[in-house]
Formats: sequence, structure tokens, C-alpha cells
Amino acid sequence: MTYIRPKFRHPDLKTNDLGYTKTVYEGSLSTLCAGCGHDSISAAIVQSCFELAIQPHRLAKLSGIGCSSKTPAYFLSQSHGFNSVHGRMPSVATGSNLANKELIYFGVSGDGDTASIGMGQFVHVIRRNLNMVYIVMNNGCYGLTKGQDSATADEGSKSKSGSVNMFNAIDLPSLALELGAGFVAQSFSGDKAQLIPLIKAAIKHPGFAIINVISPCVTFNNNPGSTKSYDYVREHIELTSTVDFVPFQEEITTSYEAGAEQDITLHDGSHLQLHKLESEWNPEDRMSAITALQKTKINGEILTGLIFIEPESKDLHHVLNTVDIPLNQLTAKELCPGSVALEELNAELR
Amino acid sequence: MTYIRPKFRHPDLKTNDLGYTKTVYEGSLSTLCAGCGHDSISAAIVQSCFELAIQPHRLAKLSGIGCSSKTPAYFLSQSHGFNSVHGRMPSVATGSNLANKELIYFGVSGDGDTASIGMGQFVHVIRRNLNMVYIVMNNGCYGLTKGQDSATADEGSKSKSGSVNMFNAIDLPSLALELGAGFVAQSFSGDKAQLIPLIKAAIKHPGFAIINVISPCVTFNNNPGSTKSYDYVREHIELTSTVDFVPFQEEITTSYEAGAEQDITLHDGSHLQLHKLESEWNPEDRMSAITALQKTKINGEILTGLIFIEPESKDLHHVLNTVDIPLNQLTAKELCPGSVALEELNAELR
Amino acid sequence: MSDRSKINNFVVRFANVNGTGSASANLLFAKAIFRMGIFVTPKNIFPSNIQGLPTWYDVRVSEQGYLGRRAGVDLMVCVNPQSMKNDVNSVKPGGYFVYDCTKGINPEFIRDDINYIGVPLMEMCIREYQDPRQRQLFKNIIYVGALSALLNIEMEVLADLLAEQFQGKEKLIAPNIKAIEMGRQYIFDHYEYPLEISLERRDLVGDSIMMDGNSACGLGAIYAGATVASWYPITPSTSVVEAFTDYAKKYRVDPVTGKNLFAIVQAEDELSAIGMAIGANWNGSRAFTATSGPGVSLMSEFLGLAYFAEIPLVLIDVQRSGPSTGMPTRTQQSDIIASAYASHGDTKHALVFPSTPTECFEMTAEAFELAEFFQTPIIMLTDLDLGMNDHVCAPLKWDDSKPMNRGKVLNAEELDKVEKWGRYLDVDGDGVPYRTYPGTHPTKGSYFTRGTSRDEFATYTEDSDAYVRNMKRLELKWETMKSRVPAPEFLQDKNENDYGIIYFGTSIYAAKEAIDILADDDLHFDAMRIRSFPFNQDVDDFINAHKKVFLIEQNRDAQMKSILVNELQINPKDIISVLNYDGMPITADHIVETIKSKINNEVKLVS
Amino acid sequence: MSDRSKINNFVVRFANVNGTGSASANLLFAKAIFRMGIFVTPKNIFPSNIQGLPTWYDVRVSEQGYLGRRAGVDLMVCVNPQSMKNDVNSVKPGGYFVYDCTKGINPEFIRDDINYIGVPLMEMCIREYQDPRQRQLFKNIIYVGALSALLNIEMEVLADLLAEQFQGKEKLIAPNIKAIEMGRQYIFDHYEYPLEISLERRDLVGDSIMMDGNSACGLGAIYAGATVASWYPITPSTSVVEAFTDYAKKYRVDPVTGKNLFAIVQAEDELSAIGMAIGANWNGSRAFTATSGPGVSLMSEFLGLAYFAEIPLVLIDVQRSGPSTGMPTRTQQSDIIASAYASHGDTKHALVFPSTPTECFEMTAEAFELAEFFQTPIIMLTDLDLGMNDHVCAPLKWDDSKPMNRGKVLNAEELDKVEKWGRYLDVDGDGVPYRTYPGTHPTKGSYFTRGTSRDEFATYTEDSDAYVRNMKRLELKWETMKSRVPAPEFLQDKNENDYGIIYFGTSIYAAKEAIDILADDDLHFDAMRIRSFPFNQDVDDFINAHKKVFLIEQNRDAQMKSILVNELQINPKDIISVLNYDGMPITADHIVETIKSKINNEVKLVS
Ligand SMILES: Cc1ncc(C[n+]2csc(CCOP(=O)(O)OP(=O)(O)O)c2C)c(N)n1
Ligand SMILES: Cc1ncc(C[n+]2csc(CCOP(=O)(O)OP(=O)(O)O)c2C)c(N)n1
Ligand code: SF4
Ligand code: SF4
Ligand SMILES: [Mg+2]
Ligand SMILES: [Mg+2]
Repeated sequence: MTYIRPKFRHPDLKTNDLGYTKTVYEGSLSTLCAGCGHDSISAAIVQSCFELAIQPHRLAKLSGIGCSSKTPAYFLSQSHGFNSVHGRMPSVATGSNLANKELIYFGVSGDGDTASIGMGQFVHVIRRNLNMVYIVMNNGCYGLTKGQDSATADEGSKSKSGSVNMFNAIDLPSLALELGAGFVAQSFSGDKAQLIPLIKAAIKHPGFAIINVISPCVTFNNNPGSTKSYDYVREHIELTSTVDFVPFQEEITTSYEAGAEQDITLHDGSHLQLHKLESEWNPEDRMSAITALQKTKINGEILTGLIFIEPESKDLHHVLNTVDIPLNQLTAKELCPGSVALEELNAELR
Repeated sequence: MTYIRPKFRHPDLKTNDLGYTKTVYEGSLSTLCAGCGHDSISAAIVQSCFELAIQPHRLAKLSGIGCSSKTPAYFLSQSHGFNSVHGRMPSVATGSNLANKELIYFGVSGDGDTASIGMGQFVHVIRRNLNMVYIVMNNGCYGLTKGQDSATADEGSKSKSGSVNMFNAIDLPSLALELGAGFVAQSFSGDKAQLIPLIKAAIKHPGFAIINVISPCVTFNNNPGSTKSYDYVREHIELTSTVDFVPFQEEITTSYEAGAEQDITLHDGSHLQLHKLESEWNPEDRMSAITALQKTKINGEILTGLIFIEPESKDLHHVLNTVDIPLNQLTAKELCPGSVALEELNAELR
Repeated sequence: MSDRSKINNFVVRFANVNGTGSASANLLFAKAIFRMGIFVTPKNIFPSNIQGLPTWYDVRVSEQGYLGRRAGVDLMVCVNPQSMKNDVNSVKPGGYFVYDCTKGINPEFIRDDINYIGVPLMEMCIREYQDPRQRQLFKNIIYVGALSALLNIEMEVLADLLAEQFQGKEKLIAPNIKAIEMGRQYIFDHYEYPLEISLERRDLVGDSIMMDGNSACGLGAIYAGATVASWYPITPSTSVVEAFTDYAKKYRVDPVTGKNLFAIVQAEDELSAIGMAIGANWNGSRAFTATSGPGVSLMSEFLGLAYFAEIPLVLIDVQRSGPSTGMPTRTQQSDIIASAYASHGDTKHALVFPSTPTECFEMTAEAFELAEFFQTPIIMLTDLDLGMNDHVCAPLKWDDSKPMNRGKVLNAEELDKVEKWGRYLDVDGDGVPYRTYPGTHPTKGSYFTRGTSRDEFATYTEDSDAYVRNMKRLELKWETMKSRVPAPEFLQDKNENDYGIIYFGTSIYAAKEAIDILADDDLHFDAMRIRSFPFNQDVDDFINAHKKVFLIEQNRDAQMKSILVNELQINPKDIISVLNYDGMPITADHIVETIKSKINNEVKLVS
Repeated sequence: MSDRSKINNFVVRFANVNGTGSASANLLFAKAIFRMGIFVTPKNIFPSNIQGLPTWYDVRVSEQGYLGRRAGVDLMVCVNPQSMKNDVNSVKPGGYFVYDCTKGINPEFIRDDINYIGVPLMEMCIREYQDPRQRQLFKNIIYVGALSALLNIEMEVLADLLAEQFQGKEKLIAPNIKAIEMGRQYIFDHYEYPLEISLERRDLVGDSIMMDGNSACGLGAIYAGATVASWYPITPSTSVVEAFTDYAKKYRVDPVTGKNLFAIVQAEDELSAIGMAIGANWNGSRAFTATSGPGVSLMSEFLGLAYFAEIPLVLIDVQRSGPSTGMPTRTQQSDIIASAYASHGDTKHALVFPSTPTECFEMTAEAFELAEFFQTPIIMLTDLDLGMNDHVCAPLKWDDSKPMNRGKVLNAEELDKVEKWGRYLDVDGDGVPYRTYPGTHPTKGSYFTRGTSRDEFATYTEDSDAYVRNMKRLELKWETMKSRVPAPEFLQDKNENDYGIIYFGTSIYAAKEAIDILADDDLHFDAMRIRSFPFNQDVDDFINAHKKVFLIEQNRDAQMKSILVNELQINPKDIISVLNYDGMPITADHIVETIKSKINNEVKLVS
């Protein structure tokens, strides 16, 4: 099915620094269930890219397989997209990024896609500190295959059919922290105010940035007893802080009472302003972030917001010491040693 | 090549409770490099099983592919062994265990086998709390394919060829803790005194028990600059405690000065006696174990010993609520509903 | 097709939106026809999403018992405005278009050559029900009611079915009956009924049942005594393990302790799923996994291990349209090569091809016997059409007196008697060695299982001769298998024609119908249905006994032909492919047309 | 073989223990012969472990330029007591057995029909060197010295080679020369020399080079402009990426910034390795991966994606003995089916089969051109024998004037000119559509790449017709490929015989030699070497031009025959398989024997 979204444009629609309206950042009409958390996240992505005035064609969106992994079709039509195979988006993103370090790599995955079949690639893309945004649309279940528990389903969570999950949940933010990720955030599809600055900061982060977004599946996992339902999440959410993203060169205007405020300068000069609500936690200290997460987990709460950031992050290209010009722009002239060198080699091999 | 180890038996060789000498627990002659850490671990396994008086045929030994994964051929000849495919031993062990809950499942893997290709299965076998011992013979490199860095190679570690690893090491004990493992230990192939009680306790633990054993590769990763060389490990080792394994019904005889001693009763009534050397760490508290590991890591030290234990562990069979009799012993009588039930079903389908 | 009677002979298509609960109403419709003793074939055509997209449900009614899909819609029930334009166009001239006339109909959708039957479904629902979800659900029931009047479905049959459906929730029966009545009444009041196409009670279906293939596979595994199932969700195979789970809960819970005589694990991926099944089989449990195309690809390394280390394994592949993610909710028979030769190196796997749910049940059970006897993977190739649609089929049968055959397994006593046991020693000359389960005997029978080369006594070796001996034994085992795997089925007692038709799997329905149609045109064929690979001698004989054979397949690359030619040394030119790979179940008309055109263009077979 | 001269015509085998540094001494021996202008073929036969097990190094010397392996050892150099018993037995009657006589020899190892040449290697080393490692290393050099006397290797050649080898470590030259001299002197003092089998300088090798196939592949990728390599270690493919790395460091580091014009990533497994290569190719870099059998199995899901989503990809499969882990350090050509049809669904992949290191270089480079032009994976099937052994081969050539052809890629300007671009639109009628790189144009050329079905404009669809159109276009692309992939090579200018011989890959050497031997017996054949799949017309023509063809393969299941028969509709009975799959490179004698026995038993071809 192809849907053409009716393109009605209001005459005085707001434009961004590139002169683009938000519609430029939209995708085709979603085919997800009405009310699916994933659609809200797509909307937040659209808004974030619009506000950051990203050139859509300079962003590549990648995903695996699942309802969540379909969303790249529903935002940023002008961006190249790659809906790869189940659980293997990180490797495809890695190769893409190696070929052209200049684009923004935006990965979308599901909890099944990431925490089960994709676990190996997830761990290793973090270890390589690939410069990308990695959004997990986490609904605790396999939406597209009709609602089986995923590995992020909480122990004791009840499914729509009434069965209770008996396994330990894999906590993706904690795991990412343990594996050395430089940007770790958690959010809720229903909290756009929080999600948008986090997405913007993640895009600006010069390394691997993960946002684990709890995103209820209205069709299969929104029932009473589920710990990933809208109601449950709303009731158990706990904030690290409120977050403001302040682009480079823009003036910092908000001001909080002293002490509770933390200003983090990002790599490109933009700022993250945090109004801390958790006193014992320092988002620039990994151990403190790990502890904060463990504590809220033990209390049965869901910690959201920016959890950890290491603004000076050295990505894979740094480790591999690649040239500044994207590899995909090099030509035979730079790449091929030519016949003379080959003659020398021949001589050595005699 | 087949090697027959000359079976010379000393007349007054010690026997265990089953009346077996240690030779009963040996395997065929190792084909690993002389001095390989893995051989020491095999020897510790032999010794542990001998001392525990395990019936060799009631133990199944499983592995992936690698020098480390070959070792099951070098211990316990009377045990069934399964040298499966690279990185996928955990799934084979899971299926085996499901079929017969009564055997002891002893898995051996390498750091390549576990931390790279096997990462997904490693994470999920922990999540399922499969009742097995999982020993990683961790040499920070791929021995069998001639020495490439593995994902557990430390950042900054130098390889034999002189190149420096630029990636974050995956810390398997920390990861296991994060994923909820109920028994986490770390040791050194050169420290049999520590390794043997840990192996015994791991065998007795009624759930997933991991021992990450640093096991130098003499051929490819024992050079100066490597953080997995014998010298480096010896210099940087730090002990959580000294460990004594006291079998069920045996009297506890050692006694340490008050306060520093911790006695842990295992599931089957045997005991682990720890003489604690780290004051701020409690092996029965996960958060404390995580912190202890993180701290030693930051200090560049290697924490060894028992790191965490949860003696009352509920394994996969518990979650699946399987019958007490091993599934592989059930017969058609119990398993097949028969023709009468089928007729009823046919009627329902009309 | 004009000569086929209009009584009990038509196709109804329902055009719905998925996620609106239409499936159970549509099934009610189909099942009612079945209860009237008439052959019926429902097919669900659904999109690869969860809610809000067009979905269709085709019901073919056939007096003659033709159970294949037939193209061309005689009556369309369209309750999806999204797809209405196309839906109108797919009605055959002279056919009927039933639609919700609450808001009228777009004049563009009016064709001169079909009949429009408007029923104000929405209006009726709004009038009758308050709750929006109820309005949606009962809308479906109302149109079933309307159809029952139009097509002459017996009210009692519908009432019985509803009573059965709502057993335990009896409160719901009356409102449903009411909705049916509303639909009927509207027709009674506004239209002539029944239509020219309509139903008449018959006694054609005998003791047949109506079941989907995946449930039958799940049940077959229960009856075979499978105790371990490990799987990873993937359409269209998911319901195999779901059915296994349901039946296990029904039949396999110890009534005293409440404990399970089975273990089902949702693995983290397909590699793990098959690894678990291999581990369990190695350790003496019957274990299986189910998947679809992408899963087969991911399992191929492990399949090679099971082949070479000789571990029993049952893998059920419910095929869908490839390549890659392809059309995940469409059918195809396109994993034949990927399954037969899965894995690198010289590897081959036995396949079985069920055609009906009854056979899904039988063959699944048989697959476990074969896997254990031959200590090798048996891959069942079923497909979405068979697996996820309900089919009228023969009732299931089980012979209680036939013992479970666990193959050549030595117990402790037997081990004590054996002089020198070799895990890979061919004692019986059939290529099948004896195995042991771990833990059997304190000092005998242990060995090291591995994917590397080894000698007869399971000792690792890189000796060329030992390697070749082992590979040749595996070849011999393959030969032995040929006479033990399910034999082909023949339509005739003995060959009578110069030309043959070969088919397998879900092409059975369309093939048989096509053969009848061709016979009407005086084109006669012998016919054979392949049921397994390796092929047994009868398959070879059938092909050799004919000048040419037509081979019907639901894939692009003629994959069954490839393995036939390859394994039986048959001249490829003697096999003419009849292919369909558009994702829809093959039709008799397609087969007839293809064969006729090939006869005209390539083969001159009419004397 | 009695008529072959003993000068420059023999096989020397070295029996060593792995991990003792024998490899470089043995290579020194082989290279010295090459430097004397004589054809030489060294083959390393090593175990799947790192240290302490038997390893052999065969060196065949051939005046006629036969570069295949030959069974039967004329002179054995045995420095491994573990294997000595077998080693003694493998010497041909009349042959020589060189051994370390420091401790005498077990009388059981004495045969009447061979000549023993004891050299007290250990004693000499103990006398001369203190350090145990030195003793071990120089022992190897001493026996090379002894051989040089026995076989008449020129001292100057050895001296030159040592000087080159120790460039930069000149201190080591003198002690090595000394060790050589010690070995020579011992022979001079104790034995008659040279032996009957021995060497004479020739001028046969012309401008040939000596190189291993894996290095040549790595270099080919450098010349092709590959910038991204992602891989996972596995024998015997590891050295492909190692070579790529070494050459990249040599040729591809920006001299100004010291930065790399390449990115090489050791992935966490093969799935990730191929995923990365796909991502990089999608994004406009030439990227490749290299693996062996188990890796191909693991990559098969991703290969299907690349086929269906139409992404260029070069995969180098250095084949080893399967199935499963098999014999990982032995050779085979057994991944043909697994590669050609990798992945579920209707999927096929183009293959190229190099026969020599020269061709490894050329074909690797060509593979990138093909992959980009056809937007599909190109799999190179090389093998352990070719990849890990040094071969005398033609020098490498590069045409600087030939531009790199990136295929049908639209840049921003071109996009502006196109009316309506469709990613999967067949504009040129060759089945090959136009693609774009991400980031090319602000508003044009973006699309969604996927493994699901889509229409010509890359829009997701489940429409049967659109699906079929796309599948047919992929078939057309396959047809187009046939005339663009490397054409077969023929031994003759035109066919002259009723029967043909077909071979490919590393069977080239043995096949050519066999053809000569058969010709001596007045059995004449035309011969063709297949170089690619899909097969081009010439392949078909060659087979059809002969009554029967013999097809030489190094696998059990006649895999090349399968794909030939399947793709070209050839009668399988017209192809007679000559198979070798024991893990050792095939020999001419094996081919000759097999063909002769088939001629006697099955085919009557001599007139
Ligand atoms: C290799 C493979 N296995 C299984 C599937 C079937 N499958 C499609 S989506 C999916 C899970 C999706 O779950 P998740 O990633 O959480 O996404 P959600 O739909 O919940 O957003 C599965 C198992 C597949 N497409 N490929
Ligand atoms: C699928 C697959 N990929 C690659 C290999 C090659 N391989 C064999 S062992 C090994 C790594 C072994 O490393 P590790 O697990 O650390 O064991 P070690 O030899 O260091 O003890 C690899 C990559 C293989 N056998 N199978
Ligand atoms: S099934 Fe769940 S995850 Fe999928 S679209 Fe519907 S609500 Fe969203
Ligand atoms: S290569 Fe390393 S790991 Fe392997 S056997 Fe030798 S020392 Fe041990
Ligand atoms: Mg999900
Ligand atoms: Mg290792």
C-alpha cells in the first residue's frame, strides 16, 4: 500500500534556519496501530530534526525489522533509509558510517531487535563507539509478530493473554553504561518535552548515543499488569532532571536555583542544561549513573532523562585514524597504487 | 592424531569417595602449546571433579570452537562431550539441560567464543539462569586463529606484533553481574589454590555460574605490554578473599579472625568459607560486587576470587515448571495422548 | 468455467481492515458452509502489519471438492473504503458487490456489469449499539447474517456455531444471533434472495475436519513425544509452536503435581533456537524448532553441524515469499534448495512435503522417527497457505499399537555386551551407526561429539582416508534413507499416459483440479505427488516412464526441478516447469493455462 | 611415471613439528629452486592447532612446469619422531630418507628398498649453539644446507635469499650461512652427492613470480580501490585481510597527515562482517569481506538481503574441507552450492573461480567492478590450496588507463536531469537499475532500501504483480550478467575431440598435467576451464559440442555439475564427474586413473 499524505500547507507555517517547514521532515503515513508509542517517537524525531535544522539528505536512517524498525519510513522522507535484517542494523550502520563519516547516522530498533537477536551487534557497536544515534523503541514485546514477551519485559509483567514473564529483564541503559557507551538516556514516548532535547543532544554527541524509549504497544502490551503500559509507565516514571538543549551560539536563558543546575557543553559548542532532580547522581560520572539506575530499578521505578554523558568521545574513525575526507569520495587516483608499484612488487616476488 | 597417554598407575594413588583415582578424571593428551594457561585450567577441573567425587558420566562437557574449546577433550574422558560451533555452546547446553536436568553441565569457552561471536547467547543463557558452570578461558586473544585481539583485550594492551588495542575491553564478570548472574567469579589459570574451590562451588551452585579465568596464551599474547601475560596478571592481581570449599557433612575446621570471615551455605548444604580481604565488598550483595569490580578496574587491577553469589537461585527448569523426572526419560505412555483423545479433537474440528 | 453450476460453486471475498475482528466472523461464514456438508476453502490474505491495512478473506465453495484457490470473485463483501475501488474491479462480470450503503457509494465505483447489494451496516450498528468496539464487531456479524440470507446458509447452523464459540460466555450468544437476524432481515426486506449463486445442503464432506496446518504440526509433535521446543517468533511459523504450547498445556501437565512434561523456550534468535533443539536431541529428548525463510538461512551453520555430527533434529519451515524479508505474509515454496543443501561443504538434508493438515500431523510425527533413526535433521517444508489457513481435510488418526522407535541407541546393558563400540562405526551396513545418550553408563559409551572430522571411534583425525570413509558412510546413509522416507502418492494405479504431472505440498488442490479440467479437454496425464527428499525409486521410475513431465512449483527458480535433476540424473529437458510465485496460492486455471500454452509452444503431446 | 627424468623432477617432503620455525627454512628451499629457474610447487600440510603436532611441507619440482601436487615422496626430510613411522612408509621405493641420526634410528623404521641419509642435526646444533630456541631454528637451516648438497642447489642462490630475508637484520645472515655450510659440509664428508634426483639450473620460469593467493586477493582489493574491509578471523581466509592490511599500510597512508585511506574492522562475527560490508557498499565505498565455509553459512541471510535489495558486495570465500568445522586446515571446493544459492527464497549469486594467484589478483579487482555494475554480491571461490600456498605464477599486471567503473550511480546533476527516477526501474532494458548514494542531493534520489518487496520506485508493496515484475527484472539482470562475467578459458583454439574435460579453480594444475599424460596414452580431449557463474554461452556450447565431458571437482557431491545441469539444462548423464575430496589438493594421477577407469567401465570413448 502506498499512502500519499495530503500535503496541505498552512501559509504561515514556521520555518527553521534552513527555511524548511516541519513538513519537510515528515515521512509517509504511518501504518502502525493507532496510539502506538512508536508514532510519538517518530513525531519527536521529526520535531528534533526540524528544530536542529538538519539537512534531511545528510542523515541516513537505519533499522532492523519490527514495528519499530518500520518507523524510519514515517519520518524524514528526504533521507536515505535502510530497513535491513532483524537485529543486524548496527553492523550495517557501522559499514555505512565507515564509508562516509560526514552524514548523521540515525538508527532505530525495537527491544526484540536489540535485546534478543541483535544483542551481539548492540554490544559491539557500543564497544566500537560508532558515531550514531541509537533509539530503542522499547515496548517489552514483539509487536510485529503479535505480542510475545521480549527480553526487556520485566519479571512479573503480565501479558495480554495473562501469562506472567518469569525472566529477568535486560536493562539496556545499564548494559550500555557497563559497556562504556558515552551517551546514555532513557525516556518515554509520551514525554515529548523530554524526548526532543535528548534526541537533539544525541545527534550532536560525537559518538555512540543511545536513547531507550519506553514506547507502549497498544495492541499487545498495554493491559493492566504490564509494566510497559501507558498507565504503568506514567505512574512509575522518575526523572533524573529536566533537560534543555541549547544550540551553539544561542543564548542560555533559563536559569534554575543554584546547585541543582548542571550545564554540559557538548562537542560542537551547544549546551545541555540539566535541572537535576536526583541529588546523588552526576551525569558525567559513570559509576554514579550505574548506581542511580540500579537504585531506581530496585525501587521499581523507571529513571528517565539524560543518565550519562561523556562529551569528549572518540569514535571509531578516530580509532581507525581515517582521513578527513569521506572514504566514499576517494577516487582511483588516491586509492590505486598503479602499475609502477606493481612492477616493483613483482620484482620482490621473484 | 590420537594420543594414548601412558597409563602408569602408582599403587597407592589416592582415591576419592567413589574409589576413583584422579586418573579416572583425566582426558586425552593435550595438543595445546606447552605452557598454555588453558592446560592449567583443565588440570584444575580434573582436580575439582576428583575431589568432589563426581561420577564422570553424569557430567556433560560442552564447548564452542577455539584452543580453549578444545580442552574438554583433555579432561574427563568418561564424560560425554560436545564441541559445537563457534560461540553457540550456550544454546546447545540449554537444550541438553532441558532434556536431562540430572546431569552436571560444564561449559568451556574462550574470550573470542564468548565475548564476540557468542555474545548474544552468553547474555541470554545468563538471563535464563541455566544450571551450568561456564568457564571462560580468557587470554585476550584468538589463540586458534593466531593471535588477533579479542573483545576482552584491554584498551592499551600491546599484541605480540606490537599493535596497541584501542577498544574498550568487555568485562565479562561485570557484564554477568549486570545481567543478573547468580554466581560470578574470576580467577587466574596460574592460581590453582583459588581456582579449585571456585570450580567446586560453581558445580554446586544450582544455577548459572561463571568463572572468568585469565589464562595466558603463551604463543600469541604473553609479550611485554600485554595485559594478559603471566607477568602482568601476577603483578596486578587483587584478591577479594581466600576461598575454601567445604563439602556437605564435612566439618568446618579453618577459622579466621572474627569479622573478616564470611560463611556462605550453598544450596546442597556445602559451604563456602571466605576470608575477606576487601572490606567494603559483600559477595551476597550485587551492587557491592559491581562497585568492587568497577573500582579495581579503574585502578588497573584484576579482582579475583568469588565476586558474587546468590545461593538460592531458581534455574530455568524452575521457571518452566518441568517435572522432576528428566524429560528424556519419559516414554510414549506419558507423552502421547493416544487415539481416543485424537477422536475427541477430530470431533471438535468438525 | 461457464459450465460449472452456480449452486455450491462460487468464490466470496471479504474486504476488511485488519485489527477489526473480522477474522472470526469470516471464519463463522466458512465454517457454516462446511457444516452444511459442502467443501469450502477459506484463505486469509493479510498484510505485514498489525492494524489498519486492507485484508481479504476468500472463501471458495466447491461442490466437486476442489480445495484450491480460484481467481475471480463472484461475490465481494467490501467493508473497507480504502480498498473499495480495487475491490469493485475484482468482481467477475455478473457478480455481486455487497457494501455498506450507509453513506451511499462513490459513483466512480459503479460498474454496469455487476450487481450492487447495499446494506446500511454502519447505520444499523449505530442505531443498535453504543460502544464503538461493539459497533465494529457486530458490523461483521451483521454482514454474515445478510450473506446467510443471500446465499442460503441455514440459520440453525449459524446458531449452533455461535453457541459453540461462546461456550462459557453464554451471555454473548443472544446478541450475536440478534445481529445475524438483523442482517438476514435487511435482505429479506430489500432484496430478492437467495441469489443465483447459493448453497444447498449436501453430504459431501463425510468425516472431514477443518484445521490449519500449523496446529496439525504442533499436535503431531505432541503425539510424537517431543518434549523440547525452542523457537523464535516469525510469521508464518509462529503458530506451530503456539499450537504445540496449547496442546501441551492440554495433554502434558502432570495432573498430580501440576508440572509440565515439556519445555518450551522462546530463544533469542534462530541460531539459538536450533542450537537448543540440537542439544536436547543430543541428550535424548525429541526436540524441534519451527521457523520460516530467514530463520532457515540463519540456521544453516547449525544444520551442517547436525548433519556431520549426526544429531537428530526436526525443523519445520513454514515457507513464505522470499527472497530476504520478501513478502512475509504471502505464500511460496521457495526454500527447497536452501533447505536441501543448507550449510557449506558437502551437506544434504532430508525433506518432507506435507500437502494437507492431516499430513502435517502425520509427517511431523514421522519426521521425529526418521530424524532419530537416521540421526540427522529432517526438515518439513510446509507453507503459509497450508500453515495459516483452515483446510477441509481427512480426520487425524493414530495407531496406539505402534511403538515409538528411538532408533539405534545403546543402553547400559547393551553397551556392556558390545565388544568395542564405535560411535561412527557402520555395524549394520546401512550407514547408520549406534549412538548413546550422555550419562548412560559409568565407563562405556562416552564420546566427544564434534563438527570436525573423526574416525569410527569418534577420535579427532585429519587423516584423509578416515575422512573419506566417513563421508562415504554418510552417502550410504543417504541411500538407505531413500526407501524409508514418505513415498510419493500416485493418482492412478498404473501409468497410462505418455505425459505426467508432478506436484507437491499445497499445489495438490490446484493440481488435481487442473488434471480434471485438462481431462475435460481430452488431455490426459498420469500424476505423482512428491512427499519427500531424498527421492525414492518410485519417483525416478515415474519420471522415466513418461516422455515428459510437468512439474508444478510455487517458486521462480524451479527449485524442486533442480534437486530432482541433480539427485536422479534426469535430463532437465524432460521436466517442464509450471511455476507460480506471486505469493498467492496457485490456482488450477493457472496450471491449465500454463500447460496448454507449453503444449502449444514447446511440447507436442496431443496425438 | 618411470619415463620422467630424475633431473628437476621429484617430490621432497619435510616432516616437521608445527611451531618450530620450519616454515621459513622450507620456503627458503623452495624459493631457491625457483631462483634456479625451475618450476616448483610447495604445499604446506598443517594441523588445526598451533604447536606440537606433525606438519608436512611438500615440494614438487617439475621440469615440465607441472604445478599440481604429486603423490609419492622421492625424498623425505623427517625431523619429527612423532610421525617418523608413517613418514618412512610414504617414501617411494628407491627414494631417500633424510633424518636426524644423532640418536640412531629405530630398526623398525628400516626398509630395504629406500636409501637412508642420516645427518646428526641435533648433535651439530648442541655443539654449535647454546640457546635452545637457536638450536631449534638452526636445525632447520642445517637440513636445508644438507639438501642443497644432496640436490645440487646453488650456494649463491641460498646466500642471496638469506641476504634478502634478513635485510635490516644483517647480523643474522652470517650465522645462517654458517648453518647452511655445516649441512653441506656434512654431506660432502659423508655421502655421495648429488643424488640421482637432483637439480640443474634452467631458464624455465621466465618472469614468473611466487606468491600465495590470499595475498594476491588482498592486493587486488587494494588496486580495485576497496576502502572498507570487515572480517572475522577464520582459517584459511585470515591472511586475505591481513594482506589487505599490510598493503594498505604500504600504499594507503596519507604521507602528509599519516591518516589512513582505508578502514579495516575485525567484526564480532561473520554476520556483522558482512553487514558492515553491505552498509559500506550501500553508502558508496567499495567494501568486502573474506571468510571460509562456516562464515558463508552464517552470512547467508545477509547475502539474500544484498541480492534482493541490490547492494554491491564482494565476498571472498577461501574454501576448506567441510561439512561443519570439517578439516579446517585442508582444502576443498565444496562451498559451490552454498554460495551460488546462499539464502532462502529464489536467490542466486554470481561466483568467480580463480585458479592462480595472478587470477586472484585480477578477479578480485574485477569482482568489485561486477558487484558495482550489477549491484549484487560477487562471491569469489578460492581455496586453502590456492590461498595459503605459494605458487609460481604469471606476474601481476595493471592497466593504469582503465578507469574505475562505479556502475549506474546518479550524481546530483544527473538526478536534476532525470524526469522521475525509480530506484528499481529498468531504464536500459538490461535489468540493472540506477542507484544513488545517500547524501547526494537535497531533495532527489533518497529512497528506502529494504529486503521486502517494493515497486519500481522503492515503495513498499505486497502487490503480486509488482512483486513478479521485480523478480523477473532480477532474472533479466542475471541474464545480462552472463556475458559480462569472466569467460571460460580453453586449452585449444577449436574443439577437435569428441570428449571434453572441464575443470576450475585449483584443479587447473593437475588437470593440465593429466591431459598431457592421457595424450601420451593416445586419449585426447578438448578442455575448458570455468571461471565464473552464471555460465556464459561458451560454457554451454563447449558441453554441447562434446559427446560427454569429464568434470573435475574437489568435493563429494559434484557441486559444479549440479549448478551446470541446473542452469544450462544439460543432461546430467553427459557429465561424468571426476571427484577428489580427501582434503589434499587433487593430483594428475588421480584424474588420469579416474578417467581411465570410467572409460573402461562407463563410457566407451576410444574409437
Ligand atoms: C531473522 C528473523 N527472525 C524473525 C523475524 C520475525 N520478526 C519480525 S519483527 C520481530 C520482532 C519485533 O520485535 P521488536 O524488535 O521489539 O519490534 P516491535 O514490533 O515490538 O516494535 C520478529 C521476531 C524476522 N523478520 N527475521
Ligand atoms: C563461524 C566461525 N568463525 C570463525 C571460526 C574460526 N575460529 C576458530 S577459533 C576462533 C577464535 C578462538 O578464540 P577464543 O575463543 O578466544 O579461543 P582461544 O583459541 O583464544 O582459546 C575463531 C575465530 C570458526 N571456527 N567458526
Ligand atoms: S502492534 Fe504494537 S508495536 Fe506494533 S504498531 Fe501496533 S501498537 Fe505499535
Ligand atoms: S595458541 Fe595460545 S591459547 Fe592456543 S594453545 Fe597455544 S598458548 Fe594456548
Ligand atoms: Mg518491541
Ligand atoms: Mg582467546
